[in-house]
Amino acid sequence: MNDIETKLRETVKRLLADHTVRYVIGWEATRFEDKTRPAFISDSADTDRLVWNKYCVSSLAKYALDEQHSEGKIGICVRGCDSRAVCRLIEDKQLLRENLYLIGLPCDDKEMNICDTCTHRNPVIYDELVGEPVLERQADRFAMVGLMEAMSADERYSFWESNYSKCIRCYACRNICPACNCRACYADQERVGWQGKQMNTAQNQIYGLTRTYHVGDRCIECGECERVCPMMIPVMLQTRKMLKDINEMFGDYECGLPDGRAPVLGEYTLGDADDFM
Amino acid sequence: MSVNIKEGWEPKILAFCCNWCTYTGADLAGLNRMKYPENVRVARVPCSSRVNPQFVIRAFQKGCDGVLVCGCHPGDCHYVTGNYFTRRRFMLMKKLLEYNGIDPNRFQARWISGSEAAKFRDTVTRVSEQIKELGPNVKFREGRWS
Amino acid sequence: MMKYSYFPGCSLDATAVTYKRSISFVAEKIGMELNEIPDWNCCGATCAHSRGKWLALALPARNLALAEREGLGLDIAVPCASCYSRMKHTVHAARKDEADRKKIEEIIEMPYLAKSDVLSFLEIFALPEVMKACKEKMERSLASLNVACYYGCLTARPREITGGISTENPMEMDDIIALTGAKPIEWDFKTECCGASHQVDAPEAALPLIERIFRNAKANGATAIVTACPLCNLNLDMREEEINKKSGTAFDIPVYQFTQLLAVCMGATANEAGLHKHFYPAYDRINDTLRRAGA
Amino acid sequence: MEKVLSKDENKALAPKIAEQSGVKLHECYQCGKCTAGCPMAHAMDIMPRQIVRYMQLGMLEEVLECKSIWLCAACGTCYDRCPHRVDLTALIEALRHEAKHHKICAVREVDIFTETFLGNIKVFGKSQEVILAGVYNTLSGNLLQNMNNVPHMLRHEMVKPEIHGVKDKEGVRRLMKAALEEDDK
Amino acid sequence: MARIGVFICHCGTNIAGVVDVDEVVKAAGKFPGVAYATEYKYLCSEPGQQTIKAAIEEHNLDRIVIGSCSPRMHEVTFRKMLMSTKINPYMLEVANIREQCSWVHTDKEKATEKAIDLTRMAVAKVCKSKPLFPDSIGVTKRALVIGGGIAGIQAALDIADAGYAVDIVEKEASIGGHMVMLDKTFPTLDCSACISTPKMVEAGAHPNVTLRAYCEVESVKGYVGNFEVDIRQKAKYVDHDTCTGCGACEVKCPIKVSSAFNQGMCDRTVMYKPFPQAVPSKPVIDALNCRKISGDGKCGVCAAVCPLKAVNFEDKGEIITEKYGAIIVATGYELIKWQDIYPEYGGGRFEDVITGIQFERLVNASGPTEGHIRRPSDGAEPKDIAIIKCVGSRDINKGKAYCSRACCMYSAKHAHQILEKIPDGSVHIFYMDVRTPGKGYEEFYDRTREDGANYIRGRVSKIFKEGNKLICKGEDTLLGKPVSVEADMVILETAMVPATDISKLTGILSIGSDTDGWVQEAHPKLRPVETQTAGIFLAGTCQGPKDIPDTVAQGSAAAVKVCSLFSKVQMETSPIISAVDREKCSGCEMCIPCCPYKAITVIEIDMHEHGKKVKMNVSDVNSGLCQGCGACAGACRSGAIDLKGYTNDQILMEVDALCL
Repeated sequence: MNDIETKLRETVKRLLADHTVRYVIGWEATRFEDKTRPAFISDSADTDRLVWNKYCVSSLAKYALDEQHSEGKIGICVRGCDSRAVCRLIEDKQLLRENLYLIGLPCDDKEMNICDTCTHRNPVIYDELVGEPVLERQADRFAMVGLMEAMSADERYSFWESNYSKCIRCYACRNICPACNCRACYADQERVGWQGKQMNTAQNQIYGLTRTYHVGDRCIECGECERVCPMMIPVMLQTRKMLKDINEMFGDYECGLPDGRAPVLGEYTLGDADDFM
Repeated sequence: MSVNIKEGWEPKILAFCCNWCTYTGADLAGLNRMKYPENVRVARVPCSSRVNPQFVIRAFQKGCDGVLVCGCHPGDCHYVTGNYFTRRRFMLMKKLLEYNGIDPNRFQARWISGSEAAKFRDTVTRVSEQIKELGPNVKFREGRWS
Repeated sequence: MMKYSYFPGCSLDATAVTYKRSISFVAEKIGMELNEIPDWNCCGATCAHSRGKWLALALPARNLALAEREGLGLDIAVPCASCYSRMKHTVHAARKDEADRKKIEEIIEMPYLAKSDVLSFLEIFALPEVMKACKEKMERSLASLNVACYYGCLTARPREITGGISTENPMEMDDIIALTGAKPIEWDFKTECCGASHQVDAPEAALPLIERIFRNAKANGATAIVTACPLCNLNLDMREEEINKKSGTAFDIPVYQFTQLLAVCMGATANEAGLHKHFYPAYDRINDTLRRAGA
Repeated sequence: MEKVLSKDENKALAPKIAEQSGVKLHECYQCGKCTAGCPMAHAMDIMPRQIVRYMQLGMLEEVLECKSIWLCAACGTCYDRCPHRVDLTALIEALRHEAKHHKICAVREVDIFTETFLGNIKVFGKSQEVILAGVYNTLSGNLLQNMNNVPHMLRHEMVKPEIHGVKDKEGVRRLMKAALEEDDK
Repeated sequence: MARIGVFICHCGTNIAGVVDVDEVVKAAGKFPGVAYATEYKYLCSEPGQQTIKAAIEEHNLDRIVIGSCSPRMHEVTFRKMLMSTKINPYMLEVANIREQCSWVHTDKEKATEKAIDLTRMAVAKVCKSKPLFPDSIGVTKRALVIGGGIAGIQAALDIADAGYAVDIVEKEASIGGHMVMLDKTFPTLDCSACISTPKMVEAGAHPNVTLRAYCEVESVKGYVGNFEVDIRQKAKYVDHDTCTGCGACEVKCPIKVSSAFNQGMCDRTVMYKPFPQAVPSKPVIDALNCRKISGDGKCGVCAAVCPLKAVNFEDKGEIITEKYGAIIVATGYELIKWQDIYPEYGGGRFEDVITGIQFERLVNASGPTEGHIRRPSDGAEPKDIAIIKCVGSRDINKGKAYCSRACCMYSAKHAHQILEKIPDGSVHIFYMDVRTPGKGYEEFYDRTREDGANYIRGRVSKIFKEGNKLICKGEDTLLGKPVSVEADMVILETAMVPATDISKLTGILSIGSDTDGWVQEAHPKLRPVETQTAGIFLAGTCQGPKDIPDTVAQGSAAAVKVCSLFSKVQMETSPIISAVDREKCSGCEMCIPCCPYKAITVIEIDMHEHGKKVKMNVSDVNSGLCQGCGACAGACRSGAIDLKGYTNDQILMEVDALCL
């Protein structure tokens, strides 16, 4: 029982008591010692279910989408990446800032490989901060991409082909991703002719490539897609490649920050890089 | 990934051409009876910005050996800013395709204006030769090859 | 840094004594170092390129290869327009086509990488650094001298080989002469050919070319003609008397090298500048001008 | 008897020479700017423009036998001012090589001077003005040419008795032999 | 299931010569959805269209695919034909098997295979077509003419006479352009001022014409029928409403600068009218050279002298925003800067080497020398004059590749004028060809030779000065001899090039320009006075060199195009525009920045979500503004916004059909 956990519980109890929020989304323990799951606390008596340890890894922001059309605020416990996910959803016009009460929790490194390359441990936006901000760390986000680029075209192709042949098209990566917030995903519109429903390597590759392109310029690098993928496909390697290109071609670029820089594919400059002369 | 090229195999190349510039240039090439290989099939679109990058991936999935996206020169777009978006979309898409193993020559984009009939012929000829050299495309291909 | 490999050319040791003396005087005065290429051979001039393409490329190539072998890595200074043109052709051919470069190496049996450039004396003296150095050394002025700067045809043409000065109305020599206080006049035959290549084998055909240069210079008020090439200088200087006799004209325009005027203004004696070695008497004109300008 | 253009046998040779010198004969539209600017036009039998015209029609002998290609001073004015960038200088140079190949030279003195000059280099590696003038005057028959300037040259040591040739004479000789072999291919 | 009719055209032998039409028809018959396939010699002809109509009735077809020439040629024809049948005109696809197949391939077998592929793609696409119906929007019945030369004036007068309002924007202080500078015009030799100034006055006085002299177009927004144009009125420093043009200030203005109108051959005051017959006949101040405005301020004579106090030194100019239905570009030409590219003609060092326009000013009665031909250098009357043609034209080395069309005729006119005004004078014209393509042109050329002009065939290589004579060295290529002419004055007939700031204007209007910088016409033969952009027309030399008769003809042609646009009460808009599927749109607004015409806005609508009525933000397309580029459809990830006529499923079907 560390003190942040107790402070968190008191804060939530207070918020529920004075009806600031209708309920709070946090993490609670499960019967597995090393796993937690999202918890929706609406009754101040249940606040003891909330936990804060190095197993609180799942992203909570996207659950707020269910409350898109309801009145009243809801509270969300936000680490660095969750707060960027909230920014992402606000920028994509899916959530309104005034409907959210963000409880900031400086992240203490959850031993996930994505956390090694995390550049925003402290929440970028919050209404209330529980605990002291931690030191930010510089990280080379695109090191792995560099390694991949060094391989030959055929090597890269066989790497991705073997990976995507494992994909079972469960769409978990789409469902967890805060950038994937379309009402009608292209993958579900088989009659329009976008994407087949068959589970074969080619279609999986097409799905992987299209999803990468769709979220590439808005990805907040939270790594959830990789975490939830049952088949352990390195999905982040794809989106990070696109972010690397964007940084090289259109100036350094990080998504989900409150500065609200518009997505790169929605704007242009006259002097853009151009190999098509 | 070596594939034995059956003799007499002809590459199938899809070219998205913008109606106001490249398609006019292609017609002008016809008007001047210029000659170029038969491999390119042109799909007319009002502006190069109409081409959704998904169409390109779709073409490779369904069996095209090469895809070409052509439009007006930046600054000359009939719809003023259309090709500025095309430029960004396909500069990123081209690098992503190469990153996934597609040979750089398989997907190309070119700015060809309405009066550059010769440039259209040369581009089509060069792309056809490059794709003929690369042989049929098996990457991302759904159906009989994969 | 004013350091160059130096290719004097055959005429400097012979008829172009005035150019040779004034170059060494001026070079020593402004501290320009000219390292003569060891054991250089004749560049072949007009005869080589009218006999055969590879002969025309190979002869200058040997000199360029020798300069390269010295390893100084300097550009090559060439006073004569004809040698300059032939060497520029070789450098251009070698740089443009790798196969030609290899064939040239085969013929001259020496490695030649066409790394260093070839510069005419005009291009060198027009450099701001050299102009400044000359300006500082000016002691006397040739104020009242009206000078027609004659560039000749090969220093400027063909454009893509020399890549340098304007082919119709260059100003480089005009700027250099202006340093001496003399007035470079506006005239129209700056780059018209003087027919030097046919001076020996078709003299009567080449004579009118020289006459019209003198006539236009005189019509525009020139009291002296200045050249930057031993061949042009010899051709104009040696024929002036003959033209006056044959066509009854009364041209009285001495022909100098631009380095002679620089040398005179830098304090050279008549002998050091070679003013007595002209076919057409040239000493008095300089002497009177200096006196009038109160030297 | 008029010239039957369609039957001329070396009609193919003219375009080959033009192509060798990088000239596209069809580009010339006979505007006459080259002749107008040519310094030696007054002494030529057929005008530079007409040289291109003869080549366009494939009439090669008339060009090889004319004096013009020998009187050209290779000053480059025609190429510099030509509205269609026809390199007449390179064309005339190629025609000289072709004529030399067929042993035709309408202006004897130019051939003698060229051979003497090249002979001079073959022997000394450098051009010796005295020997060059001497040999040329005897071979060309006009013995007293430029003799009036000799006293002046002697007085001002413009011409010196001692010979300053190249040390590696053998190298220059081999070079010239190899180059000429390449040219005569 | 669709019932598609496929019609393959022979186009005489243009298609049938290379493509095996019967083979294509046989293959087309087997495509899914095709109910009837046939071929015909000339489908675009009247009988051709009849056979299609008959086949529609007979086989109860509901979609048409036509394999023929480029859709850019006859898609409109076939759509018009379908209007008289039960099929919606947009249920049609054209496969381009001529310009992009038979004309560009030689291998018959491969060309036929390609034609089959192209037809299969068209059939696949038409399967997904839906009937579309054009909308209509209002047209602002007001035209804008950019450029006040004779082309602009003619166009403006024709539009005004047709009863519509028209504005002329002219960047100089007066309309008139180059024509008003000329003395006489060929071939009839009537005086240029006598035929152009009445038109200028008429334009100045016409109730429907608004003159905006000393103005420039800053920006153009909108589209055909609804342009919104910002016009910068440059600061005139004179209030033209109160000013009566009495000219008192012009006389008293102390500072003189070189007159651009007289090509720098005389001076004008800083408070100036470009020329006496200027329209509007009121002066402006040339601010850069005015001592009061940009000098030390110690002047103001004009303000003091002006009886009506019309001078205002604080004038800052203004931006006027106007709505227009159509725009005519008539910005004219300029002469090439020969001094920079022809050093061999003196490069501008010789004062007596002048251009054609400078000679026009010399010989013009209202010119600097009141019509007496005088040399600019010493004012003496030149006896021997040389005229050199094609200076800058037909010269890929230093100038332009094209021929400037009018110089052959106006050089003959110059020769005639010289021989008329200087009886004992002589004229030598150096030419390569004399091109006399118009009515009465060849006779004019004959008369000029009759007057005594010497025509010498050959281009001049060099002009140089000896004494006070200009020596032109040429060759008479008919003689085969070098010749030279000693002239007192030389006139260079220089090439026409586009006006210097034309690239700025084509950028503002986003219309194309060709490799030489001339404004690009929609089709050189079939649509010479239209540009690629609907509603923007062109007239005169802005499109390429031409003489006055052609310029005036184009002026009237452009005017008729504008009038036909304005004659309709409403303007039909193309139905090929975007539309939003509100079920799919998540309101992410990614499409909005992509629209060049700002046609997409966000609206709040009521939707049912899980049984609850909710308010949702979705995108909405303004059918009037949308021009059908499809940039939004290319940006939408879920395919919620789509371009009718080129919908996602249509293109995807086309791609699939290609790869079968």
